[in-house]
Amino acid sequence: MREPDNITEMKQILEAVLLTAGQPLSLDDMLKLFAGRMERTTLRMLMDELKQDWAEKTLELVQVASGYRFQAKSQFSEFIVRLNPERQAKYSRAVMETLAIIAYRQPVTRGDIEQIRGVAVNPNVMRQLQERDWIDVVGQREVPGRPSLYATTKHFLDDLNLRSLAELPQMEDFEQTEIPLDS
Amino acid sequence: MREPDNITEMKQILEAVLLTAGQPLSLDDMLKLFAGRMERTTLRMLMDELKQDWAEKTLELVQVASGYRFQAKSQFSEFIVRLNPERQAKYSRAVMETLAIIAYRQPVTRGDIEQIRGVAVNPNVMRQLQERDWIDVVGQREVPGRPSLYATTKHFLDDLNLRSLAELPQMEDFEQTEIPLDS
Amino acid sequence: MKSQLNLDARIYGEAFTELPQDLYIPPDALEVYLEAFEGPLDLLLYLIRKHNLDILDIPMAQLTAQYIVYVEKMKVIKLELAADYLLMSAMLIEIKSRMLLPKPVEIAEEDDPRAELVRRLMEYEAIKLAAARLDIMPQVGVDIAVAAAYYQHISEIKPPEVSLDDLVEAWRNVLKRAKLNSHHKIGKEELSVREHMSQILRRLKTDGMVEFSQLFDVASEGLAKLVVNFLAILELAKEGLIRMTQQQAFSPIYLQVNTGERA
Repeated sequence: MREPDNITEMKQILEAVLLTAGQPLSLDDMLKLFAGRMERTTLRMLMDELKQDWAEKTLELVQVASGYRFQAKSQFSEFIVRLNPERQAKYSRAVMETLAIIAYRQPVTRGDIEQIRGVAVNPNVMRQLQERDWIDVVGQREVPGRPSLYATTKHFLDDLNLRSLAELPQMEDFEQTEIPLDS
Repeated sequence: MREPDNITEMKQILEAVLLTAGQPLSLDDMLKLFAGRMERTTLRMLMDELKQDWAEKTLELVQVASGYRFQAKSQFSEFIVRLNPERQAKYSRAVMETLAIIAYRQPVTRGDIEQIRGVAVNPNVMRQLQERDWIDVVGQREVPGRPSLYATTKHFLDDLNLRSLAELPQMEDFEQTEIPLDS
Repeated sequence: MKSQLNLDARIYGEAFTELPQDLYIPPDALEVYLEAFEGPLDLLLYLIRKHNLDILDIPMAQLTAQYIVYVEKMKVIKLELAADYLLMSAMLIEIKSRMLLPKPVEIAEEDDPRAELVRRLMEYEAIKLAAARLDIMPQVGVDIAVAAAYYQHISEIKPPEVSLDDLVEAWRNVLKRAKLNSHHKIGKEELSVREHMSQILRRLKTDGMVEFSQLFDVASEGLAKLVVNFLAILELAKEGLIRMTQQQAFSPIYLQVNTGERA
């Protein structure tokens, strides 16, 4: 195929690439497809058009932290699940609480996590989250021992269908009753 | 979503599932989606219809050994490849050592290389280096069998960003520290 | 609050039938509780929320005696976790003892020794709720399926990258195995000679017989390079790779690749 010379062809290329990618593609990734012959603004416009084109179809084009991806509309998930009974296992409460602390309080050290949860952090918990590429080390805190500082990754946001941390449920929404000091 | 009760819905489910499967799906796989409420013949018919529906689009539904899958039409492959230029795995140790011997000891015969490495040189190793245009034959040694003499090429120097072989690190750099005999 | 109670029912309700009523845990149920709760904060929070337990109503003496028994048991099970529970009971006892002391008038409300514990409990509870929320969010691989159609991998395979370091490393390995490094040093000069050897062989291969002086570009090459070139010719001759011929004294010297045949 020669280089595309019209919008329709460019959109077709983008669609084919996104449908086969298996992961989000950033605007920069997609610009590479056209060897410098496309403006960023044009690309954004084409993304909007593609979104429109697929609005009534089985997949939707969504934007997450690391870019754009096609994903099945939510009404199909239960059918997709029937195909792979051995899907991603649910994480333990320890893992999820650790993840929540890192997500909402980042960057944090293991000590911070232990302080909040009141128990020692099992190294296995951190390993699970790192292997999933949901958290990583972003630096060290300058205190004795220089403990690692953990933060969530883009991949975590992608997997939860989020564009940024700001899209996480607000902490304030978790309304709690005060614990009374006097009875 | 309740169980699908018409052909359109069933086709949508099949499309969403096939687009996200990441691998070919057999008819048996797909029958599982409908909890025994679909005949094999109906499913085959739906597959044919889906094929038709996509005939003019960017992907095509094809049947391969293990089932059905959507794949990008061939004219898009070259664009998709631009996204992930696949790098061949690293050269094997045998290739790298052979290259090193030719670089430092040229001109050498295969026999010389075998002598130094202590193992027979796989012809494939020489072929890889010749195909890369990093080594070539510069003559024959006048001994029985007239073995080819190999040397590195200009292209090899270019690829390693060297102006001449003299810019290769000298052996003195690797010299091991002497073990002091007296204390 | 409603969702919180549901959550508790789901998490704890099915795990075991006997729910704790206070921090006094029968030793035989200890293991179960340790499994069911994420730690002392979690257990305390549960007791406060579910049974309106007053932090101060906890029978401290009894509790302490019991926890000391646990330590023995813990040596076999999860000592780390037991330590967390012990620390917590120590903290509760400290709070209680401070509360029992006469309170100086000027001490303000915030200095209530329980305030820090309550703050921690509230923070932990918020995180617990956040974790539960994260857990039910749609997730790639669980509820979200990303398009991953196939494409023909056309092979425009780029050859492997090789760096100078890779090459040096390979050479170092060769030397290590061949145990050559104590005797053999290859320096700049020798490499230049070997490079010229290759070049001369290439030239002789294409041109056949070459007159000695033609191999020296006296006009443009520096002395060092001329010397190296000369050394290369000598080395080639020594290794029997080339043959040098001269018809008579002072006549031109010709070089050619050694073909093994007598001239």
